[in-house]
Amino acid sequence: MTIKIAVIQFPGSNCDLDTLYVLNNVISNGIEAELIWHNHFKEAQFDGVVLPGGFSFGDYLRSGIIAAHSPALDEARIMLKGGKPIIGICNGFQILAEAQFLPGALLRNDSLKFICKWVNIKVENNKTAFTSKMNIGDVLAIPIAHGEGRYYTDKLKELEENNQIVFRYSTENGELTEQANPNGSLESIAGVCNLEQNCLGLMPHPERASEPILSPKQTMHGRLFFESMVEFIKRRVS
Amino acid sequence: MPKVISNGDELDVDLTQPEIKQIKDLLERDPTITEWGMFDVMHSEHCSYKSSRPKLKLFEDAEKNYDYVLAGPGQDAGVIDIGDGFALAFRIESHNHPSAIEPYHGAATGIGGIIRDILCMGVRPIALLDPLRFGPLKGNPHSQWLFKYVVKGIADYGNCTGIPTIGGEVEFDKSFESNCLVNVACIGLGTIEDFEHAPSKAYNPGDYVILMGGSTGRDGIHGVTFASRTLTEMSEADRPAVQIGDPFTKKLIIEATIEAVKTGYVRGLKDLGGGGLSCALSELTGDGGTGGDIDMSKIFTREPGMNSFEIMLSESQERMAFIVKPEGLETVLEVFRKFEMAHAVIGRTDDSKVLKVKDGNSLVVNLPATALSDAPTIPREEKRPEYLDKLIAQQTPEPKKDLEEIMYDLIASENICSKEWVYRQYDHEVGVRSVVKCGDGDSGVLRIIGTNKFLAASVGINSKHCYLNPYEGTKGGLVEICGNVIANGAKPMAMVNCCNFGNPEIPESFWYFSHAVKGMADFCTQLRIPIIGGNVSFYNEDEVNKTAIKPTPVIMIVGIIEGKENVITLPFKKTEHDILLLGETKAELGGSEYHSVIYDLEGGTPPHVDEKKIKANWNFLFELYNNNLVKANHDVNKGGLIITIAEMCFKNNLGVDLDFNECYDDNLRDDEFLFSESVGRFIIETQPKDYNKIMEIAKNLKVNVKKIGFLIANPEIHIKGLKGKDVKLDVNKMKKLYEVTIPNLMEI
Amino acid sequence: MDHQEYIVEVVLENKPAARDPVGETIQKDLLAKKGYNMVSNVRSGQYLRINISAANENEAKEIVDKMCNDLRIFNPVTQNLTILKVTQKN
Amino acid sequence: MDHQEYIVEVVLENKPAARDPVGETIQKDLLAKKGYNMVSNVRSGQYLRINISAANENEAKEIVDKMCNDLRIFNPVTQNLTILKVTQKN
Ligand SMILES: Nc1ncnc2c1ncn2[C@@H]1O[C@H](COP(=O)(O)OP(=O)(O)O)[C@@H](O)[C@H]1O
Ligand SMILES: [Mg+2]
Repeated sequence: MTIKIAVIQFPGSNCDLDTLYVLNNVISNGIEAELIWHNHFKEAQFDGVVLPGGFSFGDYLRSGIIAAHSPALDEARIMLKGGKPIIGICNGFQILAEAQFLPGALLRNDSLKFICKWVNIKVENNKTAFTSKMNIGDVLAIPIAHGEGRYYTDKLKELEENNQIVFRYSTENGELTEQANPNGSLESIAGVCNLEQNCLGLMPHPERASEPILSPKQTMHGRLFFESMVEFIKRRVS
Repeated sequence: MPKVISNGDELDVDLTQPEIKQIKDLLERDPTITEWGMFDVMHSEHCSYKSSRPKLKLFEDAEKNYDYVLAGPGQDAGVIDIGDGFALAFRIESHNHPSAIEPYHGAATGIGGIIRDILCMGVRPIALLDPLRFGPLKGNPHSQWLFKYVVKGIADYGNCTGIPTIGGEVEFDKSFESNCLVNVACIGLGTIEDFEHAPSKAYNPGDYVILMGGSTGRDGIHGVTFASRTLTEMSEADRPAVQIGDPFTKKLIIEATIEAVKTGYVRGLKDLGGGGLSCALSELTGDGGTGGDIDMSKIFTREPGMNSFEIMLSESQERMAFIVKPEGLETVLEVFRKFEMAHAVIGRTDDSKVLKVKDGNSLVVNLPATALSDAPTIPREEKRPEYLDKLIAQQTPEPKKDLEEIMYDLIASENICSKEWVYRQYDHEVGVRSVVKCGDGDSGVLRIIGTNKFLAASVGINSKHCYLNPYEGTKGGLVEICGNVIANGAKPMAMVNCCNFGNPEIPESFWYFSHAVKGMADFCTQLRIPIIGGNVSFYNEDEVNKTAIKPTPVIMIVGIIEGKENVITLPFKKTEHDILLLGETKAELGGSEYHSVIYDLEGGTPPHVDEKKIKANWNFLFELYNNNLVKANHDVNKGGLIITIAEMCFKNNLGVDLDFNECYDDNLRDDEFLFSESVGRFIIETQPKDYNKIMEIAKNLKVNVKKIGFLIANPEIHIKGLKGKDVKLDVNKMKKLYEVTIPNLMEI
Repeated sequence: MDHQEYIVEVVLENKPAARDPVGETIQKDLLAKKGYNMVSNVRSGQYLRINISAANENEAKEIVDKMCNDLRIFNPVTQNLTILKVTQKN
Repeated sequence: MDHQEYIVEVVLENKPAARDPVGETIQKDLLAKKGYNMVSNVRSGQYLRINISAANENEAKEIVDKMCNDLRIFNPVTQNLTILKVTQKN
């Protein structure tokens, strides 16, 4: 079976080609990923969807807000209900939060600066559609590149109880320190999922961490996300 | 300023009386006011290179002399063939004046402009670089303000368009206090076919002319005139409103342009930059040997009531002009519609060799297509500054401080310290190509997906060296920038430059320019490096204090690395490995950081370049690479060799044991040896087992290479074998000093 | 019914719990500058000036209000929205 | 002399002749697409609300003006600074 994955291009997406490349050329294994212009997207044709990073609509007004009104999100909403997997990376996360697929909001980094840097994140939930190949407590090396990634929610307790916090920024050894939290996120939160766990949003970029040649320590932790997704889709359809 | 009159309209122009006469003679009539405006802009220094053109003639004809050069000077960007069917385009430009008064938008629109230059070669922009100059930061809120917002402007624009900023350079020096320099470079990658689809000319009569992108507004009229005078010469009121960049629209323009080119229906492409439509339309038709018929009413404007003068001269951002085959019109327009990009078919080309622009029933422009580009040149006087002899004669004082203390001072100095504060703000990884990232090498290295090739790019120049000797300093800059890509394993393929100088009407300032250009020409001819483009920014001169900036002929080099195993990085890797010093160290402290940081001295003997030796050193390195003998490599420059070694220790927290006993000639003082900025040197990490083999190669190629020590686990630098007492440095302390300087100055 | 052009000015501000790094930074910079101890607080927000055609002032305000809520011009998790002023354009 | 606490509200925005991509995009890609065609224009800006102790309203205004210049929060080359309102705090 081929697994069909849509990579949605919003006006201003800029990690779309990168994500497509990783899905088709690095993960490949049975995947057929396709770039879809945001208002051409039809969910029925796909098994899963990636909202890539970038600056949809220039991030004007607020990152993710204008894209959250795109017809692509209406389609995605149907997908979500049907149990298909959706991942939002960086700007994709911001869009999913603004579209209320995911709880919380992403605010301007506390340093007021854009930050491009490799960080570590600790896995807190490996039951989602994108983390089944990870273990709880694993520390992943992965880069961030964003100006508005400070996670905030007024429902922290709920998130914790429902196991919706998927990743937290940590040190290499998995400690949660202020220093290891690059943008001032609440409780070092780097990624969250929906209640049903088929929708994940995170600020770091798995597609930039999927090949040893691009990673400072020759790791490829980013692949785990996409491989988990493939596994999830296979399990779902069988 | 001369005034011209046409039909009752008056216009102040920068044209000289002879130019005015020449234009009237050429047309055999009085130009319309719009035409006057077009001549005025196109004859400005910025567009016409009237002062610099005679000197730039020294450069070889790159397209003719190098078979892999597809486009050389004269095009929007230089283009080279890198094999496997790929073409690489690159270009560098200045955006100094706008950035000096509005650092954020000035720098941002600079990035916007250079992206368009690459895009109009038909290829995708894949990397940016940004050489910058400011006054010293310490105790200087103005410099801090400029620095902060220039970096933010570049970051916001580059990040949003999804083009990684993979490198750059910053120098701080008093001479840039009132004239900061913001140079921006861009690299594009595409197939040879893409490039062939997008010449910057309209050579076929009957094609459609389409304007796509942002609307035409009143902003930025006369931006190029602004760039062609000194800042102080233009009063506040004269200054055109600095433009506001729109990276979001630019991103869509990039995608729409690339998709349109891929249709195969585009026959010509040109960005709208300085001079706006005037420049683009006259160059397209003039260079293509055609003419054009343009209907002004089709041009979409931002404000109602704009007249033809304003429309033809507007430099509104984010616009591209397309020449499209008649049979492909609908296909191309469909692409623009998909991206919701505003566009209009504004006319057609014809074989009249005349550019005609109609505004209703009146012909507001009716010019031979080549008339505008045939600007006259002006011979400028040059004179070596009198103060130079005295400066060069300055002696290095006897050090009053311990060598240790000096080294700690140097590593913390603004020009040497880490620039991480800058590149953390740049998305330098978007594109999944960045193999050697900022801070890990002398240049930025990108993989070229679909091949086993990598490109390495670096920019810079040592302004202090050029100040003392522009000829040697420029050559030294070439040695350094080539050295940067070589250090990462690349062979330098081609060069572009950005000449930032003072007022060309001042003989001393023009002398600097003239000698810098000669240095470039001589060096590049000898070392077989094609010069494929450049840009000249004059008038970086402070009228009040009568001082020009230090001459800054910025060099950009792009090199190619064959094979992943040949990508070399900067950090030291493993204890017990050998450390070798390649190249000769001489008492060349003129313009050094040592002089400036420790003694506040500008003079002395600057480094001299010996092309033969440089060439031998490079060949030696390539030979080592071929045999896989190099584990880390870093070229020696600002601050001298200990600074270089310390930088290599930081990442993996290693130390070194150095013994200079047999290394330097007895005529050198310790400080001369340690802090010399002699060019063309490298610090190389190798394995002890390879030592004999390396020395064998060195002997064959007659290069000067010496083992100076080995790596140790303890993060300390031990220096023995000096004339004076031994030195011990704490790597962690150096690293801390290296890292905190800029954050401490910029973050209160 | 005759429509007029109105100008509606709105401000979006972060709720206190979501913090206001811009305001905080300005205040910190002020402290470092000295001589500004008369400033006790700085808050930042995003300002929008909207030209809108409506039958009357009230309608103009209502439309903007509805638009801001429906389109989530402000994010209710982190922001408050205030309509500062409605004026008729002349 | 008795000092009072004032609240000064200011807006920094691009000069009218300059573009405002933020406002344009909100209008074109959000409002117009969602049917809010009665909105003909949107301009964006930065809003600041400053609490300040001063002798009188005028002095409060002056301090804010000076502060924005001093901190270079705004650049007169491209932006305008407008004081929206000064209110005395009670
Ligand atoms: N210093 C230089 N060295 C080599 N070529 C130069 C130099 N300065 C300008 N050129 C060439 O002159 C041409 C015109 O440059 P410019 O007017 O800046 O381009 P544009 O107006 O398209 O931005 C370019 O192709 C450029 O490569
Ligand atoms: Mg150009």
